Amino acid sequence: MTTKPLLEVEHLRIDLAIGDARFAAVQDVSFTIMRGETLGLVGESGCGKSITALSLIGLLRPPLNLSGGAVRFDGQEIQNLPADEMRKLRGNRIAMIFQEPMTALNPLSTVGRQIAEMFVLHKGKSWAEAERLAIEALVSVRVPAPERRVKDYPHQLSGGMRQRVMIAIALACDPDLLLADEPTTALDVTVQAEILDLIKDLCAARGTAVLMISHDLGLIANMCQRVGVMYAGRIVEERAAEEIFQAPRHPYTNGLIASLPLLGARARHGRQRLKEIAGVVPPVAAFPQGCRFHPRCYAASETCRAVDPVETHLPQGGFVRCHHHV
Amino acid sequence: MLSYLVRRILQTVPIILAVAFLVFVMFSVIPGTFAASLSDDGRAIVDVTVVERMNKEFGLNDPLYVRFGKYVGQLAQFDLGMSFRTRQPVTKVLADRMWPTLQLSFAAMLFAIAIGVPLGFIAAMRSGSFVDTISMVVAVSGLSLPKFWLGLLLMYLFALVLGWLPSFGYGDGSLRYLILPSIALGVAPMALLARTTRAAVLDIMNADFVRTARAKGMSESRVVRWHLTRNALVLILTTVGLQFGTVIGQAVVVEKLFSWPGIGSLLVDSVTLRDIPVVQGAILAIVLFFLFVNTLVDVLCAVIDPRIKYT
Amino acid sequence: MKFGTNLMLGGALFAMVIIAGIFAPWLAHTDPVMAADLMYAEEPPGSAFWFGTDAQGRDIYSRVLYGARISLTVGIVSQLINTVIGVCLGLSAGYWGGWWDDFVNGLTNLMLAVPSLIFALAIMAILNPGLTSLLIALGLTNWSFTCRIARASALSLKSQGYVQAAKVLGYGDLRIMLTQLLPNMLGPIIVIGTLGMGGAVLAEATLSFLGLGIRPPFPSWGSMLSDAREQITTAPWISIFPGLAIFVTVLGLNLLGDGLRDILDPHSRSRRA
Amino acid sequence: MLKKLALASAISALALSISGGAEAQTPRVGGTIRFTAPYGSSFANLDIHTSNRAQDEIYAKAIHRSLYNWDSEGNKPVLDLAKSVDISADGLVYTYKLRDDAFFHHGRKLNADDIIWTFTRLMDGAKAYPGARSVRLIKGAVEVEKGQAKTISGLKKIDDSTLAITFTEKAEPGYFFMNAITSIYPADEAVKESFLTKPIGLGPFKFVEYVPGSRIVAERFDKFYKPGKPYADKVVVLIMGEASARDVAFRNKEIDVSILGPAQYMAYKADPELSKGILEVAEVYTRLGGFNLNFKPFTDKRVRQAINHAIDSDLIIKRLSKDKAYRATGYLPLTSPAYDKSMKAFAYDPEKAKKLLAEAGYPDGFEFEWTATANESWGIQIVEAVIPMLEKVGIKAKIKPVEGTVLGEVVRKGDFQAFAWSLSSGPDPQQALKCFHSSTPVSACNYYGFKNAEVDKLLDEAGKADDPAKKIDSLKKVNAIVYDEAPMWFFNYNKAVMAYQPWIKGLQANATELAIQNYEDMWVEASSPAAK
Repeated sequence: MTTKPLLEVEHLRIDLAIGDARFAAVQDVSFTIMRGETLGLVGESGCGKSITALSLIGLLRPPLNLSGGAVRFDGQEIQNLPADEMRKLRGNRIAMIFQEPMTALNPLSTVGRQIAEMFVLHKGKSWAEAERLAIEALVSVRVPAPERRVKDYPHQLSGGMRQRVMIAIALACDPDLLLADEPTTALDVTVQAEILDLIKDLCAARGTAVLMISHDLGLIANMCQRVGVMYAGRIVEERAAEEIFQAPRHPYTNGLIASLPLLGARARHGRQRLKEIAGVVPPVAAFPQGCRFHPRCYAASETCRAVDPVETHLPQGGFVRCHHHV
Repeated sequence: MLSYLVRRILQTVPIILAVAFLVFVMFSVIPGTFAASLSDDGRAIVDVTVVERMNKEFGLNDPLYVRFGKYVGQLAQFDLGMSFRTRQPVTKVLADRMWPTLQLSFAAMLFAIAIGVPLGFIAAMRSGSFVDTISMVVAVSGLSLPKFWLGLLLMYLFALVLGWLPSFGYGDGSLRYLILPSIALGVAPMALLARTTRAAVLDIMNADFVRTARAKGMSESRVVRWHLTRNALVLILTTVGLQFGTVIGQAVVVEKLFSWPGIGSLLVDSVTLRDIPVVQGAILAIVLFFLFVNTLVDVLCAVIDPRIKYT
Repeated sequence: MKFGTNLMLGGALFAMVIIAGIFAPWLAHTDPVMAADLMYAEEPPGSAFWFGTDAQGRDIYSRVLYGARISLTVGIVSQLINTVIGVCLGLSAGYWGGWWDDFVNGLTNLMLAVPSLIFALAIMAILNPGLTSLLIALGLTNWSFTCRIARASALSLKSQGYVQAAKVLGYGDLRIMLTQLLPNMLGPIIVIGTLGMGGAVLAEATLSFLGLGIRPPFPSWGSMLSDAREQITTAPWISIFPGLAIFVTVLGLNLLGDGLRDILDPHSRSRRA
Repeated sequence: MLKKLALASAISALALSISGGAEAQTPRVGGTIRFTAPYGSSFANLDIHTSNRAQDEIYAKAIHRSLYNWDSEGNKPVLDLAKSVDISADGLVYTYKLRDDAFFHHGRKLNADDIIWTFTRLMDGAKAYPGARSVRLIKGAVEVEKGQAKTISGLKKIDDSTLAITFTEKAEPGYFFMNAITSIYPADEAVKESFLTKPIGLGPFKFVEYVPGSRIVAERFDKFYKPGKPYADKVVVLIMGEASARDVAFRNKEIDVSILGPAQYMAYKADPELSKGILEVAEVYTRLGGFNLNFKPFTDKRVRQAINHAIDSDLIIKRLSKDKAYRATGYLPLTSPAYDKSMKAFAYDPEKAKKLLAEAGYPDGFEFEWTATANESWGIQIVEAVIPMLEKVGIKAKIKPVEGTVLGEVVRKGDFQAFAWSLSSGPDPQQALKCFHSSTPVSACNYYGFKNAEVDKLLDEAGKADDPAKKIDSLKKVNAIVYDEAPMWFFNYNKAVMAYQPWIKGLQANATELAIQNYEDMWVEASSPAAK
């Protein structure tokens, strides 16, 4: 069953400009998403996940800019689309949810209006009609008493409610692709699960593909068919979700999984202490020579220090970017 | 809403009382008397009996607590006393001068808003460009000139050299006479507003909800219209409110320079001549005006910004 | 504007004024007060008198140099007074809260409600015109913004862990305020102080115009400019040079303040007013 | 010799400008006179009895008239509201025959009762009208002021147009009753509340409009008692306190006249066009540095003379005052009837000053504090130029800057070492010199604490003298003694300068205050922007 992928990203490069200098914040990132599929992007903060997502819909702001590679959406190259064309895609066919439900909504507008804007913008509805549709949208994201809620301002809602509103906005126009940038990070644990279920259910029902970005491996494992692990502006490993959790190939992936608090059976077996990966993600301007992970890697060798590893495609699909992949 | 308004108005009461007290104390210890001012031009030889009689008539010989009691008693009846100089109720003297000051300060603010806000907007939209640099240099320069000098230069340029506008005075109260003084008065708040607007717009442009708006597929102009303007407005309004205080204070200078018959020039004259009841009344009037404008601004902000609670 | 341009330009202009002030005795050609030679009154700028002479025949170049001392004194001292008042009131109000906070809040609102120029005008009239009076007048009337900022940051800082920790460790209130709170609010306060210095220099000129400025023997820019305003057609140089000096100084201080803000107080762009 | 020449030329210039003002031309009827009130940014109110400031008198001259008026050409007060006056043998009772063609603006004829009512009002003890000082000259006025009487006994109405006034002392009543503070009000109208917003007078123009802080407008009164006058349709008196702004407005032809300061005087003189419209007059103000005769070094006459010798007043007048002043040769000004042309100013002679100081016991000089206001003509700006000159003879002067009102107060209290001021020294020489009588308190006008038996005697003689020539003679002697005693640094007499537009005619060289003009004598040529 080889259908055309919904989104193809090839050799994406994002530059960060500091003064006259340019640094590649994201380099050589490639992945594909099929229709209805959920791809996870995982990694520590600062490794370039969010800006990768932003670059897909042309929302990078200086000093960042998309400087190389190709983004094909539904067979069409969109990285160089004129602003107008891009805008028509945004929200309509590719929607995005952000991390901070507190600030992502305009504090001075009612949530009803902020949802209604989508219908006015993309469906050419009148405001009155759009407001009615907004109530329906709120119903679909399981907000109680939607008729009342549409008149509320964001500060009157809880974090979970706001994120539901964000989802309602994002899915208002039945997009083909949803970019979800850490949609639950800022929420309480109990609310997290509800929101994730909501996203999962709604996207499944509409056949919407999802690019799920998170630093939370557990969440990714739950949601995604495939997972890409990012480190320092690169995807270091990309495979099907079950495989990657059972047998991580890249030392970084390994480290991430090892640092997960374990629940259930395995925890009882005795690995009580969490393992951490020593050190932090280097800043963009100071990416090291050779493999970018080598300063933190337990398996680093001379080669790692000198030579940048290339992608090694694995027989069962996916790839890993490591000289010493297991 | 109404209770919010009432609460805001009640909050100003202690301020007004404190100003009334402060003003009384300050101008009770001021050296020089009105009677002495009568001869300060060296023209008239003021005789001793007249001076004494005047001081007696104005109650200047009474002990301080008696004068204060009288002052408070009058204030309680909204009476500001009699002007030494005009021998008319201070309220009437002020009423005669209030309108020109209002005209001038509103015109100056209007100028400041009409030029400053768009300038700040443009600068923020083209942040980092040549336009941005130029408009901010203009803004900072506008803040760096003594007002009377600027006024004098304007007067020379537009009245004498170009002959476009009358140089001074109130005339028939028409717009022609209002333009130069309100520009002289409005340049500084204009500069401040341009800077505030630019900063506010820049802040908001980087706000998450603007990113959301873009992600929704909105064009930049829609983003500005639907999401940026109202949010920037709250910040701009607050600045405008506070700037009114400065403007009405600086009106003293501009009114004196342009012979504008407002409260400001009256205040300077009355300080010089030690017409104390008028000085006290004028300062109270200015403070009241400032509080009124700022209460208005607060209410407007509350209308625009639902986060401000009415209760 | 590129990052740092403000700071560099503003700093350079302000440094120029400081140098002029400090080295005035060496840079000046004549004594600014005593060297009044009526034989040379109102000479236009030339090789002998670089900026010309004033009505009393004094060298304007020398007077402008010495004037820098007065203006700097006015700017720096009055802002120091303002800052000390504002920080003391705001810090203690934010930290202690309660009735003291209410009181300080009321006082701040009062200061905001009376335009500072009018306040200063009244104080000058009471104290008689002069340098000391001016320092007092300008020093007592412009602390409300500093106070607000200090109060707000004290409020937000006092609930922070390290301050709580210091309390638990038994540090005295004063010690906590000085060692824990103060250093964390210095940035915005320095910025306000810098901008306020420019305001003070302008206020000096304005009060001179209203007849209540600094009086001789000090050659202040404000009084020079104000005294010469009638000669603006006949002998423009008498007003232009002190006017330019004021402009350059205030411009420098404003740019410097903006530049410092970008570094010291990067998150508060919208607090610019 | 040189000085004498300078003086002579000054006086002839004066004469020229006066005759220049009254050129024989056919006056044009119509148009608006756009006058300026330059002393501050407001008028007091519309009740001219309450204010003695020149600022208010400027507008009052359009609306009001007093018993006497100042004759600028004759340089003396003349009868205005009366046709003639008979003086009794003892010189104390004046019987006035009032004009029968003088009408108030509401149409009623002037009546002796109006004058009696006005003078009685001025003596209202509760009100402190500055005009009380003049009316006090009338017998029985003080009793009214003190509340002991309802009517002034010295005022007697003989019939509607005849009024007898009994004075308490021999003095020229013209000097007392020529100013606007004694303007005659209509007895019937002035008691009404509306009078304060719509004043009614006997003047050539009827009140039209008052915009507080901005202007007063008055229009021609057709029943004014001088036939054919006023010429102009309207007078607008614009308040313009700021000299730099006035300069622009004048050059921009928005105003018809402007009072000039030294800097502008020089500029206008140098301008080929503007210099054609300059009116100069030696005003009756003496600019001086007063000494406190109770302050140690100033107790010695030689010290005071030394200071007069140490200051190069001529240089200051020439360079700093830009020749907008006449060198003072004593207290009484050039235009005073008792001015003595033979008097010479103190010569600039630092050596002599040093010698005098040494004789007085101050070979190394001394220090003193000079209280002064910011004023370019007599205040701090002048003192600043004097200080280096005094320094050369060893005297160190320090300026104590104060505001105008404060100066008046400290000087009247004698709370100073030296002060700098401009004092009215005329037009009546007797009143001016009375300030040096030892019985005049410091708080009145003997600010210096001057005491001289000879002066007292001469002043008393002058007060009693019937013969004007003899009176003048005594006053000249007083002036000479005051000069020699030098209780002050005699600086200069003001040269008042008014710039006027070429279309303004009929200005008068008023030596008492140039800004006060009889508007009925002025007219506007067709070239004025406001000629319509």
